[in-house]
Amino acid sequence: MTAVPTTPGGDPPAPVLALRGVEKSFGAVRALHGVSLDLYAGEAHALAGENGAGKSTLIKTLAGVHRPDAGQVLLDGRPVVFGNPATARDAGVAVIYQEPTLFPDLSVAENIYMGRQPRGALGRIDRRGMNRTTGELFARLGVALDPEQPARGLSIADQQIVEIAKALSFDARVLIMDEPTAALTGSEVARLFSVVRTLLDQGAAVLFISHRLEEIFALCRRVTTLRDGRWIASETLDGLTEDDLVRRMVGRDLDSLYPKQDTVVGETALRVEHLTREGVFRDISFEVRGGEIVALAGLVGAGRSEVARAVFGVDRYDAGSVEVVGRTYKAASPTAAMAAGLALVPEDRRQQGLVMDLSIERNIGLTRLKALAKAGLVDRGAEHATARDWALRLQLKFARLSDAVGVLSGGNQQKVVLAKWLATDPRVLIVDEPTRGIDVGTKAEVHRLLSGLAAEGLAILMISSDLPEVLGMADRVLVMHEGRITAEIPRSDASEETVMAAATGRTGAGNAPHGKDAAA
Amino acid sequence: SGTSKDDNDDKGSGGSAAAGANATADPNAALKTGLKLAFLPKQINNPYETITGEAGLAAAKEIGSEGKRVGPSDANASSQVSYINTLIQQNQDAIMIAANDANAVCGPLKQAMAKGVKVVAYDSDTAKDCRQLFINQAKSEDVGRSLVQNVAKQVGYKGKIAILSATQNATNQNTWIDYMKQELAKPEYKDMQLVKVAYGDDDDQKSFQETQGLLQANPDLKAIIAPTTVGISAAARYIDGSQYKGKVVVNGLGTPNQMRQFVKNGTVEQFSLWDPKKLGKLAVYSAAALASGQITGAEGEKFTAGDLGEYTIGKDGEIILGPPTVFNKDNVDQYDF
Amino acid sequence: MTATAISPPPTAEPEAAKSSRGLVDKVFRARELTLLVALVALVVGTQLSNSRFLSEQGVKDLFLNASILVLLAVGQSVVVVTRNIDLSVGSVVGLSAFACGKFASGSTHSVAAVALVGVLVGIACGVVNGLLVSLGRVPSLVVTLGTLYIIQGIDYYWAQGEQINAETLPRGVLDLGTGSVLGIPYLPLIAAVVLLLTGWYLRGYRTGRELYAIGSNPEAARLAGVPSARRVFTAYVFSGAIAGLAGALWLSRFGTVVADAANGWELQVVSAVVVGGVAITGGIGTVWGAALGALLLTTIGSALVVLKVDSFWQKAINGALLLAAISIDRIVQVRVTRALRKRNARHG
Amino acid sequence: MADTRTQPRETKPAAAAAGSPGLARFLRWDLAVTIILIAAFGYGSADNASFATTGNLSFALNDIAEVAIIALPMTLLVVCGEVDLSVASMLGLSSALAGSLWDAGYTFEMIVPLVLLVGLAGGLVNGLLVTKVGLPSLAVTIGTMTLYRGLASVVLGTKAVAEFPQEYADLTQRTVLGFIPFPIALFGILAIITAVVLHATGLGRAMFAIGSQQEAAFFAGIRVKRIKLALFALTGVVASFAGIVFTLRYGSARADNGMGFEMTVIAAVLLGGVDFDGGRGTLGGVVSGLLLIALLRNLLTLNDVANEVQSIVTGVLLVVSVLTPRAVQAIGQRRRRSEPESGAPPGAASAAA
Ligand SMILES: Nc1ncnc2c1ncn2[C@@H]1O[C@H](COP(=O)(O)OP(=O)(O)OP(=O)(O)O)[C@@H](O)[C@H]1O
Ligand SMILES: Nc1ncnc2c1ncn2[C@@H]1O[C@H](COP(=O)(O)OP(=O)(O)OP(=O)(O)O)[C@@H](O)[C@H]1O
Ligand SMILES: [Mg+2]
Ligand SMILES: [Mg+2]
Repeated sequence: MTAVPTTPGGDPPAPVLALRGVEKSFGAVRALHGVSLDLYAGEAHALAGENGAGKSTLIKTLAGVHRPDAGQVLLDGRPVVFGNPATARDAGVAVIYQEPTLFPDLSVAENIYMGRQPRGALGRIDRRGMNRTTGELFARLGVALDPEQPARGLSIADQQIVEIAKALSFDARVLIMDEPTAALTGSEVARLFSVVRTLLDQGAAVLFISHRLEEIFALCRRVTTLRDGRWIASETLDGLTEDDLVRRMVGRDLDSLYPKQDTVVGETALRVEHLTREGVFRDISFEVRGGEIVALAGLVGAGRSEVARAVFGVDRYDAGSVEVVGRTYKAASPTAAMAAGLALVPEDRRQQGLVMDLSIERNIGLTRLKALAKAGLVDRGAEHATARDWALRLQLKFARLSDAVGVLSGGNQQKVVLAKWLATDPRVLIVDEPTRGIDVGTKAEVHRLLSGLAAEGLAILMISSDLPEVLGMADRVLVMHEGRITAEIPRSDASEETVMAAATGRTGAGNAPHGKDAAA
Repeated sequence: SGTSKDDNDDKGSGGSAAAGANATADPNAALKTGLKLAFLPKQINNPYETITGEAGLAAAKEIGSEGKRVGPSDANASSQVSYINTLIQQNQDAIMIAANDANAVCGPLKQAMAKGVKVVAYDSDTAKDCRQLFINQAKSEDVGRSLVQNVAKQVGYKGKIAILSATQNATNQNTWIDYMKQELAKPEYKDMQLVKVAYGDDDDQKSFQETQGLLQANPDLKAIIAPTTVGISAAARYIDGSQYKGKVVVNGLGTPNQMRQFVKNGTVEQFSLWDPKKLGKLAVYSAAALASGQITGAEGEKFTAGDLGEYTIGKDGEIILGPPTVFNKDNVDQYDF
Repeated sequence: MTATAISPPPTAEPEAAKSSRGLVDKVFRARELTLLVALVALVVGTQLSNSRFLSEQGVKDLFLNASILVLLAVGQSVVVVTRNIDLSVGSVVGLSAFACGKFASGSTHSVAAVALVGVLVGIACGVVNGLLVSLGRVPSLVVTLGTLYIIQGIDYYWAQGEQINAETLPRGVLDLGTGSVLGIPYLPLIAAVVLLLTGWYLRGYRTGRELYAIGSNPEAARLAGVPSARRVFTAYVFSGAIAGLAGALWLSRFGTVVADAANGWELQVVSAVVVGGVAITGGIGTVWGAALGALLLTTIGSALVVLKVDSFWQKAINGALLLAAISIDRIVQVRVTRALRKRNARHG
Repeated sequence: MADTRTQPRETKPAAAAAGSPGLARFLRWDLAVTIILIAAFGYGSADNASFATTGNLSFALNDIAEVAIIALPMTLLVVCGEVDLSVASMLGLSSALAGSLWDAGYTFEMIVPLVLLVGLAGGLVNGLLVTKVGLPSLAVTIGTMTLYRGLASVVLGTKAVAEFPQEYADLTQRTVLGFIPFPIALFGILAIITAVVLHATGLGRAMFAIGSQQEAAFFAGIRVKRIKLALFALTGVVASFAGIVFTLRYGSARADNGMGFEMTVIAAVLLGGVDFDGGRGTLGGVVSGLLLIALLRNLLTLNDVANEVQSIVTGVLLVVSVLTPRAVQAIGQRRRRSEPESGAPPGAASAAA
C-alpha cells in the first residue's frame, strides 16, 4: 500500500508508528475512511489535504484523543489502543494540536510541564529546575519568552511557540505537528525547522501538517495525501512538484493561486492618520482606496492586528483619527464601525469570528440582525436564503445550514466568517490573516474572491504573515515593525527582500513613506 | 349575638363579630370527637414549637380527635400562607397558628373562617379580625414588665442593660420590648439605662455573636434580657465561657432543659417561661370547643380545657394561659421540657 | 523561505519581559497584601474607637468567630480553582453538626471519634457532589444547589425539630470549642493547620497544580493527560470533608445545635472566597487569600457591633463592603495592566 | 472589549448532538419538563379530589406569582451567561419602601413609580458593576443581595406595614377565566412578550450569541455591554414590581419579604432547561419549570408531605434536570468521543487591556 521508504541505510526499517485501515465517523460525517500511514524513525512525513480532508482527525486518532471506529494503530509493529492522550504521550507520542491549548492562568513553564513537573525534596515541584529547563527549550527555539510569565496575554504566535516547546520537552520518539507554522513568520519557521531537523538526526519520527506547500518540501521526505477522508497516496517528495501535490489534494488542476485582477483605483475609502495606542503602535498613517488591496505585512507581534482592532472600534486608541469614505467616524465600537461601512474578519476565528454553538446560518445572519428583521421579528426565510447564497458562492462544505458551525473544519469555518462579513456589504473590508489554516484550493478561492471584490470597488486592507500571499495579492504593501509603519512599497517594487528588510527594521528608512528608496 | 361586649374599636370587635354573626355559644354542647385539628407553627422544626405542638397532638388524641402539624422550615411571613390554603382544601375543622406576620396570613385565614374552619392563634397573634381566639402564653404586659422588675432587683436598680431579641419583625418580641421600655421609663429605674436592642434572629450562632458584640461594645454592661429561648441560651453559653461570668446578669425566657446547666453553675440566677406543653394543650382544647360550638370566641365565654381547668375568653378573643413560672436552682429540676 | 536572514530577537527584550513579569507578580501578590492592609486598618481603626476590641477576650473571640468560616473558605477555594463551586457546604455543616451531636449526646465518645463522624458525614456528601459533577459532567452550581436542598432535607427530616443540648455532650467535645493550648484556642489552631497544609499542597504538588490547570482550561487539561474527573472528584471530597469537620467544630463551639446550623452560610463562604481573590471562573487565587477574605468578613461583622453601628445598617454595610472589595481589586488590576502597557511602550 | 475576562469555554455538547438532530430534538429537556408537568397534573387529579378544583389551582398558581414574574427577565440574563441573585432582596427592599412611604402618607399612585425607580437604580448598579467594572455577576449580586436586604431593614426596621388600599389589594386576588389569578394572567402576557423577544427577534439572537461566545458577538457589532446593562436594569425593575405585587397580595410590607426567592427563581429557570453557562434555553421550558414547581409544591403539601421531603424533591429535580440531558448526550457521544477541536483555544481569550 505504501511506498517503501528509501532510508540511507538501505534496509527498510519497521515503522515506529503506523495506522492500518482506520475508519472514523462523526455522526453522518465520514472523517476517515480506510486510511493507512507509516512513520519511520529519522524521517519527516507530511500530511496533505484540503480543509476537512481529515488530517486533524487522523492526528487525534494517533494521539489517543479519538478511538478509531475500525482499523488499528501500530506501535513498533504491535497493535496498541491509546485510550486517552496520556497513554499516547507515555508511549512517546508528542502532539502539537492545530489550536493552541494552554492554561492562561499558569506560567509558561507550568504549561509546558503540567503533570510532569520536575520534583525535588518531599515530592514537591522543583520550580527553579523547571524554569531553567524551560529557558533552555526556548533558547533552542531561539525565542525570548519568560518561563514565569503567565500564558494569558501571549499572542497566538507565542502560544504556538509554547506548544512547540512543550512537544519538544517530551523528547518523544514521534512528534506530530498539526499546522504548527500557521501563526508563525519566516524566522520562527526557520528556527522550528532547524530544531526539528536536529530531532530527526536523533532518530525521531515526525508527522507534519501545513497548508504551505513550500514548507512541506523544505522539511519532509515523504507525503501522504488525503481527500475527503480517503487515503490518496503515500510517496516520496523527490521528483514531486507542487502542482502534482495540489492535484492529489484537490483532484484536479488548480488555476493560479494568486489571481490578482487589475482594478481601477477609486476614491479614498479608509484614511487613518497618526493613530497611536500607547505601548502597542504609534503614529500609524495610511489610506486605502476603493478597488485597492493594501497588505499590512510585518513580523508577528508588530502590532498589525492591534491597528485593525483599533480601527474597527474594538480597542481604544490614544491619539489620531480614522476617516471612512471621507467622513470622520469615532471608532467607539464595532457597531459604529459597521455603520460607517467597515468590516473586520478577525484573526482568531474561534473566539472572535464565530459563535461556535450557533448554526451556520445564524452565524452568517449575526451581523445583519437589523436588516433581517421584518416588523421586529427575524425573517428566518431571508436568513436561510442569504446563508445559502453565500455558502454556494464560497463553496462551503457542510451537511445542513442548521448545523452548529463548530463541527466544520477550520477552513470551512473561515469561509463562514468571510460570508458573515461580506453579507454586510461593506465599503472597507479588513481581513486579518484571511487564509490562515486554509488549504490551497480554498486559499485560491479566497484570493479570487478578494480580488473580485476589489474589482467591484471594495477597499481591502489585508493583514497577512504569508509573504507570497502579500506579494501575490497586494497593490501596495505597508510594512510594520515594532508598532510603526516602516515602509510603504508599491506592488512593482515589492519583493521578499524589500518587505522582510522593512519588517525587521533593517532598512534604516524609519518612517519613510516610500520604503522603496531604502529597500531597493 | 354573643355576649354583652360593647367595644367601639372596629378592629377589636371583628373577631367576635365574625364569630358571633352565624352562631351562638352552647356551653353545654358535648366536645365533638373525630375533629381534624391542624397546628401551623412559625417554623416546623423550631424546638420550642415542637414541644408545644407535640403536647397539642397528644391532647387531641385524648379527646378523640385527629391532630397534625404542618408548616414551613423557614420563619417567613409568606411561607405559612400556602399551608393555610392547603388546610382549607383538606377541610380541616380548625387551624391553630403561631403567626409569623400578623397581616400576611390574614387573607387566607379569613377565607378559612368563611368556609367554617375555626382559627385559633397561639404564641404569636394575627390581626384580631383574622382569628376567633388568641391563646396568649402570658399577658404580654406582665411578661415585659416582670422581666424588667426581676432584672432591676438583680442589678440593684443601677447600670446599663441590653435586650437580645429574636428577629426584628417578631410580633410578640416587639410587644414585650415595648412594655419593657414603658416599665423602664418609670422613675425607680432612672439609674438603669437600656443601651441596645440586639437581634439574634433566633439563630443560635448569631445570638452568640451578638452577645459577644454587646459586651465588647459595652464592657460595663450589667444585664442582658433575652425574651427568646434561643437567645437566652446562647447568651448564657457565651457568658459561661468568657471572663464576664458572674459579672453580667442574664435573664429572660428560656426552657428548663436548655438552661439547667447554667442555673446550676451560677451563670444564670433565674429565668421565666410558661409551660409550652400547656400552651399546646390549651390551643387544642379551645379549638375543639370552638368546633363543637361550646364557644364562639366572644368575650366572657367559658370552657373547660381538660385538667388545665376552666378558662374565660377575655377582650378581643384573648385567653391567657397563666402567669409565667420563674425558674431558679431550687425548682428547675422539677420540669422537663 | 527567506527567513534565515533574520537575526535573533534583540537582547534587551528578555529583561523588559522579566521586570514586567515581576510587577505583574507583585500585583497578584498584592491581592493578599491589600486584604491584609484592609484588615489591619479595620482592626486599628476599631481599636482606636474602642480599646476593648483588642483585649485578650476580644482577640480570642475574633479568631474563634473566624475559624469555621476560614475552614470552609479553604475547602471552597479548592473547588473554585477547578472552575466549580460547592453551594452545599452550609447544608453539609448542618447535617454534620447534627450527626455529631446525635452521636455524642449522652455518650462518652472521645472528641476524636466525634470529629471523625463529622468528617465521614462530610466525605459522604462530598462523594455525592463529586460523582455528580465529575462523572455526570453537569454544571456544578446547579448540582450543588440541588444537593443543598437534598442534604438540608435529610438533615431536617432526621432532626424533626430536635435540639442537642450542651449539657448532654461529653466534656471533651465542649472543651475543644472553649479550650486552648499556650493561650491559643483550639479552633483557630485547627483552621490554621488545615490552611497551611492545603496552601502548601496546592502550591507545591503536581496534583495541586493540576487543579489550577483544570480550572484554567479544562480542555487543555484533558489533552495534557490530567485526570480531570478524578481531580475534581477529589476536590469535592476534600471540600466535603472540611465542611464535615467544620460541623463537628460547630458542635463543640456552640454546644447547642438544631438542624439548621450554618443554614445559608454557602453565600458567606463564597463571598469570603471571592473577596479573597479566588476567581469564580477558576484557575486563579490562593487559599491564603480566601482565608484572609474570611477573616476580613468576620472582623467587619465584629467591628460593626463594637462600633455600635445600628444593627439595621450592619447587613447593608456588609454588602457594600463586599462590593467595594471586589471592585477596587478589579479596578487596580485593570489600571496596573494599562500602566504596564504604557511603560512597555517607553521601554520599546 | 479588550478587557473582558472571557474565559475559554468548552463548547457545549449539544453542538455535537446537532449531528443527530432528530434524536436530540425528541429528547429536549424543556419538552421533557412539559411532559412531566402534564403527568404530574394527571396524577394529582386522580390522586386527590381537592387538587384539580379551581380554588386550589388558582391558589397554587398565585403562590408562585412573584417568582414567575421575576423568572422572565432572569431567563434572559441566564441566556446571556449572567445571573442576578439580588432579585429577592430587591423584592424585599421594594416592599419595605412601599410600606414606609405608605406609612408616611404617600398615595399608592405615587409610591409605585418611586419604587420602580429604585428597582431600576438597583438593577443599574448590578449592571454597571458587571459591564463597566468587569466583575462576574455571581460575585456582584451576592454583594447586592446582602446590600439591598440590608437597606430594606434600614428603611422599615422591625415594622410591618399593613392596610394597603383595598382596591389594589383586590387586584392581586381577582381571577380571570374563573381560576387564573390576576398576577398570573399578567405573567402570562409578559411571558408571551418575553418569548417573542427571545426567540423571534434580533435582540434575542444577540442574547444567545452573547451567552455562547461573548467576544464573537461583540466583534459582530452586537452591543454586548448595553444589552447586559439593560437586562440587569430590567431585572431590577421587574423584581421591584414583584415586590409591589407581593406586598399587596399578602397585605404586609416587611423587610424580610421574599427571603430566599432567588433560589426558587433560579431553580425554575434551570429546571426549565436553560443552560447556566448561557447560550441555550427556551422560555417555554422555563414556564413549564415554573408550573411544575407550583403544582408539585401544592400536591405535596396537599398530601401532607413534610416540608423537608419537599426540599429533597426540589433538589432531586434540579439534579435530574441537568443530568438527564447530559445522559442523553453521553449515549450520542459514545460513538464519537468528545472532541478537543471543539474546545476553544485558551490564550486567544487573553486580550489584555
Ligand atoms: N467533533 C466533530 N464532530 C463532527 N464532525 C467533525 C468533528 N471533528 C471533525 N469533524 C469533521 O470531520 C471532517 C475532517 O475534519 P478535520 O478537522 O480532520 O479536517 P482537517 O483536514 O484537519 O482540515 P483543516 O485543514 O481545515 O484543519 C470535517 O468534515 C469535519 O467537519
Ligand atoms: N492578548 C494580548 N495581551 C497582551 N499583549 C498582547 C496580546 N495580544 C498581542 N499582544 C502584544 O501586542 C503586540 C501586537 O501583537 P499582535 O499579535 O496583535 O501583532 P500582529 O502584528 O498582528 O501579529 P500577528 O501576525 O500575530 O497578527 C505584541 O507585542 C504582542 O505581544
Ligand atoms: Mg485540521
Ligand atoms: Mg495579528
